[in-house]
Amino acid sequence: MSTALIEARDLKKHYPLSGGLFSRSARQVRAVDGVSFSIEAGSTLALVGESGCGKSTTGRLLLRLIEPTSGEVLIDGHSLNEMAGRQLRRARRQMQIVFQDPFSSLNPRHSVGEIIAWPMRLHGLGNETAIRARVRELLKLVGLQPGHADRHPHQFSGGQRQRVGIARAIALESRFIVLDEPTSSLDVSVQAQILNLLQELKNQFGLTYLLISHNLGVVEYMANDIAVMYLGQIVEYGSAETIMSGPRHPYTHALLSAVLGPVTGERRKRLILHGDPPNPASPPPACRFHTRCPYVQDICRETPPPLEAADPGHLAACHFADQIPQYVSRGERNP
Amino acid sequence: MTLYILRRIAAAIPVLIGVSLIVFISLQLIPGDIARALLGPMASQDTVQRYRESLGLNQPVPIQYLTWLWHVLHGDLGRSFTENIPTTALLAAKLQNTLILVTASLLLAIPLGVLAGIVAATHKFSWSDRLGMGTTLVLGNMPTFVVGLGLIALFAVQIPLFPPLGMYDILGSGGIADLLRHLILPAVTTAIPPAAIIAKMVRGSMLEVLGQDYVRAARANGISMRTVNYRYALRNAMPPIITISGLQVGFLLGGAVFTEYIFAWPGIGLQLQKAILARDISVVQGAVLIIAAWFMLVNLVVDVINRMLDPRLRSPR
Amino acid sequence: MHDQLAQIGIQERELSISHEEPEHEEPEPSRASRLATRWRVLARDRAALAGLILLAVIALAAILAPLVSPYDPNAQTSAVRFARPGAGHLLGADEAGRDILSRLIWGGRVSLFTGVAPTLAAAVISLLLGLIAGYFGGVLDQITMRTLDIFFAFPIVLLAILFAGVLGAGLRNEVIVITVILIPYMTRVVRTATMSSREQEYVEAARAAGAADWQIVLHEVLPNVVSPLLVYAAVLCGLMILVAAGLSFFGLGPPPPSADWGQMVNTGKSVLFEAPHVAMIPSILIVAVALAFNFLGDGLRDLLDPHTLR
Amino acid sequence: MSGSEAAVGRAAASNGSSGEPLLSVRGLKTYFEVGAKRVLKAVDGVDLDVHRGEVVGIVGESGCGKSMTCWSILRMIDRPGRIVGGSIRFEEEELVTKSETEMARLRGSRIAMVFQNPMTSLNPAFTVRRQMLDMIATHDRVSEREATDRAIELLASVGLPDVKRLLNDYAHQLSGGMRQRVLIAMALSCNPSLLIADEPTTALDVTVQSQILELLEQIQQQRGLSILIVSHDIGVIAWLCHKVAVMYAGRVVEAGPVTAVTQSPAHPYTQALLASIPTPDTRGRPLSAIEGQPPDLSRLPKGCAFAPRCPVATERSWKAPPDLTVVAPGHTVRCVLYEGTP
Repeated sequence: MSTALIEARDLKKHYPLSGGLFSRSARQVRAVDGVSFSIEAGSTLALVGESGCGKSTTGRLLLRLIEPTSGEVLIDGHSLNEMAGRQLRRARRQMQIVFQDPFSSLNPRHSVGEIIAWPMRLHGLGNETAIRARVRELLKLVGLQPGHADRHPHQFSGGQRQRVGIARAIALESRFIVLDEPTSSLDVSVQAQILNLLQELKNQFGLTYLLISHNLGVVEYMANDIAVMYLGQIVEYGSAETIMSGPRHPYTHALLSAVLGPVTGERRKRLILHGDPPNPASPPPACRFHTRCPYVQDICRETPPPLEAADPGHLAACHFADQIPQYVSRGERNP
Repeated sequence: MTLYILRRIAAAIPVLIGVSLIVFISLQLIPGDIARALLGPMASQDTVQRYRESLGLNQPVPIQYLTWLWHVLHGDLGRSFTENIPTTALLAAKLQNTLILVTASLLLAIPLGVLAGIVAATHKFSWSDRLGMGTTLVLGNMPTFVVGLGLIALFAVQIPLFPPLGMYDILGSGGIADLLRHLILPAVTTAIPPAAIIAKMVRGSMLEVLGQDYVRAARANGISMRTVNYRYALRNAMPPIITISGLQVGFLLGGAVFTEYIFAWPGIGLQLQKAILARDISVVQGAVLIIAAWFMLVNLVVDVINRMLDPRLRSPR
Repeated sequence: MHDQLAQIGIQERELSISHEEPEHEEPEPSRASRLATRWRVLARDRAALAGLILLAVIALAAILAPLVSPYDPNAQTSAVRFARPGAGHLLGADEAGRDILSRLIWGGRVSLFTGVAPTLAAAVISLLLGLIAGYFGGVLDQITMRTLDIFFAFPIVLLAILFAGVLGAGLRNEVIVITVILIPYMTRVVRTATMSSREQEYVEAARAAGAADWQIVLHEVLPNVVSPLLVYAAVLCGLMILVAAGLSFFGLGPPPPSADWGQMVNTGKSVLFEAPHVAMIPSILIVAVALAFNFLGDGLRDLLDPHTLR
Repeated sequence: MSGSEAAVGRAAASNGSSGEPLLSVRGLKTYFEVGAKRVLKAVDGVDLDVHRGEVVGIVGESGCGKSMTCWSILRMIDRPGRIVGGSIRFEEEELVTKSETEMARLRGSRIAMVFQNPMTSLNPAFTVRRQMLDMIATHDRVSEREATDRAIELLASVGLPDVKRLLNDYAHQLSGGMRQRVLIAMALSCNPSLLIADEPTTALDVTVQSQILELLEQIQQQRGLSILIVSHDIGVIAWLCHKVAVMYAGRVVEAGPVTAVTQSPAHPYTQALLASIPTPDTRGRPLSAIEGQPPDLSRLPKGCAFAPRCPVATERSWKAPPDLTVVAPGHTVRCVLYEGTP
């Protein structure tokens, strides 16, 4: 893929687990365990999964906010992890992040104008007057009033705060933005405003997004491609259409089942998993999903399934990826 | 649990060494020649020199420290030059008097503070809560010596109910009734400021617990306010209450020094005051060391109790 | 506050600016009007205001002591020994026939200084220590915290007595001693605030924007640390006035005749039976000043909370 | 049967119920006095009926008063909040005038509640056994042994495995889904006739949400329980409920059978709310978001609270609150557009 703007190569992030006061064992939480993907310029990749699956960690690895245990991130074909000093600073201008929590992502002690202006000052983008003018322009761009620059974050609603966070993220004219659950703390009507804004900005500036979300409705609306994560690994990867219409991994199937249609409340496909997601500190061996999988066979408990093409451009890590579509179309209740 | 206690003790050892180091180094801070400072300007150069040697002061400082530590570990705190008896013996005699005072104060301060805090929390924003918290605020900001003098002025001078001083021989002729008569004012004095602070903290942690989801959940499912207040809330507020009470023991130990001075209570604090004015270094070191070790022990016990109370640490999964 | 109210309270704040028309731009508040807002917040808190006024009056009187003091604080007039408060000697006279009010005014110089100056000095040192330990963590933090643990093993008053006893009486030593015993406590507060600020997403945002550590500390963390430190410092000022008074009471303060409040209590102690007011009046003042600092601290807490700035 | 058929079936079942409703709320007003002259009208004249065996949903955005309505029904509004008007009739008794002792007896035994955040709604200091037994002992005089047996039975009935061991567990040893099941078992322990569920799935992982919804549906059908469920997720409501009330700024703006409200919404707010949810059909097109913000509850407009954001507001909307209009059997709406149409 020559047009890839961002590429993740076998990213791993293992955290040592200090086992309480008693044992300083060598156990690790494999928060991210061998994740690879690439995002083409101008497209949106969605990382989908439940809490603790490693999707947020992946997002932070991509921006090198945390250092990977192994693997690397390429931006425009250059390794972000080998950069340092000025080169790294220049690379950072290319990539920004919008957070889930509009409360903790804005410093309560600064005015909104200061929050948006600071990244520009850090990179020496123009004098004070120019920066101040740009702040007003950015505020307008995200649907706030230029006069809001002097207010503090607590004077805004959740949705407005998220707009401020977006203004900060686009202030440096970055090309790539990680959206970490950008709407999950917002009401649906406000969510729609923010999603519209993000799409507008993407079209206007040709932005590339990594959208991290657990909400498949949002993902389906926004994403070109989808990567489904379970316990630190990608279990399914493909274009949004193919994944939403024909999942090849039972976990994706279950996630889709959880989306309730607003009008009739019908489930698209009925598959309800048993139990809770396992603790990432001790993931099940072989196929990590086998403890909750309704179609589990002996091979799943013994051999980890590779992430391989089930169809052209559609990868799934399941030994029975070929048979899943039949289950999906057949299954109403749990098999 | 045993393992935890052992680990906790192990962790306390470096702190204890640090404490001894501070106590020892503070001696080095005395301006000028220590021996000269101790003997005064009238002593001859020869005497000073001999005294230096007897104190081991001609050795390098680290050696001095280790020697001193070695002796301390063997229960030898040196010799009091004002009283001219071994410091250990001197302080041991005073320690029991201080123990009586501090125990009595604790028995007053903790139940009183906890009770007041609970009452205030369960009647929050009522007039009794406001009055109680106002009083608490004032009392909590009163230094021990002001409380002591106030109580004397009130209960020994204006209404002569209790003797202001005169506790010389605690286990002597007067018997237990005399002891109690003399004990009440000092014990109350030492207890009041910590009790006020405990009350404030208990109220705070109780209110915090009462605002938790599980308390509302219990109420919504019909569990009576009584059970909610006294079992659910108190049980969950216990760890911070115990921690605060432990910290207040330190406050109380500090306050006891003043109480003993005011009431001429023949404990470690009074001895400390005398020793400081007389620059009787070994006594100062000994007294401080004993009080600090005591405080550390209390904190250790607090940690152990809190660990025993915490189900998260008791049965992890 | 109650969680139901909080639930709505948040809502209330969020909604507070929702009414305006999108086209209409509000005039930007000037710096002066923002100061005015802050003043209104403080004025609304009557206890804090009362504390502030009391402290201001005492501080002013102490500074202007030569002008406002009715008598020479050390002049002994045997005729008025033990004089009760009343005309002539407003607050009475002590056992040596010295005017208590004048002694309080002059003593305020020492007592306020020994409470405030060490607190400020300790705040600066602690800010540095706590920011470094809390932000960078690791070995540095471990060393700092283990060292502080040693100080926490002493009851604070005892530590003060030990150092003061060893260094000897005197104003300079008293200031040093109080500064030293304050540093561990203030450092801990700064470190905690630093660590909680460091965990916030705005720090990650700053890092994503390419800010270096020192820039993050100064721009993002520091503003969130200074406020709790100021509040804590106000409360500690009150406590240190008590400690300083305690040291003087113990005979470890500045030597006579420059009487401070603790020393006045101490001398009054010996005449408690004949004239309780000699000890009680400075005692009341000490407690009142400590309370005033407490109220001021509470007021500052509200004042510095960004949520009160509307 | 497919989802929509199920919904129709449920609607039919609800029409069959007759007589006085199990719960009947009329004109309920719960206000919070937050300042000298500020009154937050958290609940402002809510009408609501729950019949026996019926599942009724309240849907709305945060701060619309849906949770406060539940807490008001349980009379658990604390100062500075107060129920200032209206009536709550439950099993032919008036709750608003009941004493606190009477209410305490009723909570948990006849009306039970399941909470939004299972992570914080269990007492961390007590075992599951202790909390279950406390709950049972509060309302029924049974021996410890009987109570334990009942607890085991209940925990097993909500699909929890290895129940005997679970009894000795503390909350921190359980996953979020398990905690919510324990809380549901506790709520069921005294056979209530009404279960109030306040956002029961919001704090859970998506795959676990489905499990809990399935469980609620199952116990409702097995026990013929009445459920009042609050959610911001209209999908959850549509899937589980017979009837739904849409709340906005403390008022019910639209109510009716769930199929009617979701398939042919009458109120502009309901329409906008439904349109703002991203669906496969909206992909590639801008969502129709509701502009602006919900109103300040202490400064509600004189007329319809939605008027400032409403695309079809008329002059009449601003003047006085719209009347309740019946647009179809059992389907009511508060909007000036429908006033006067029978």
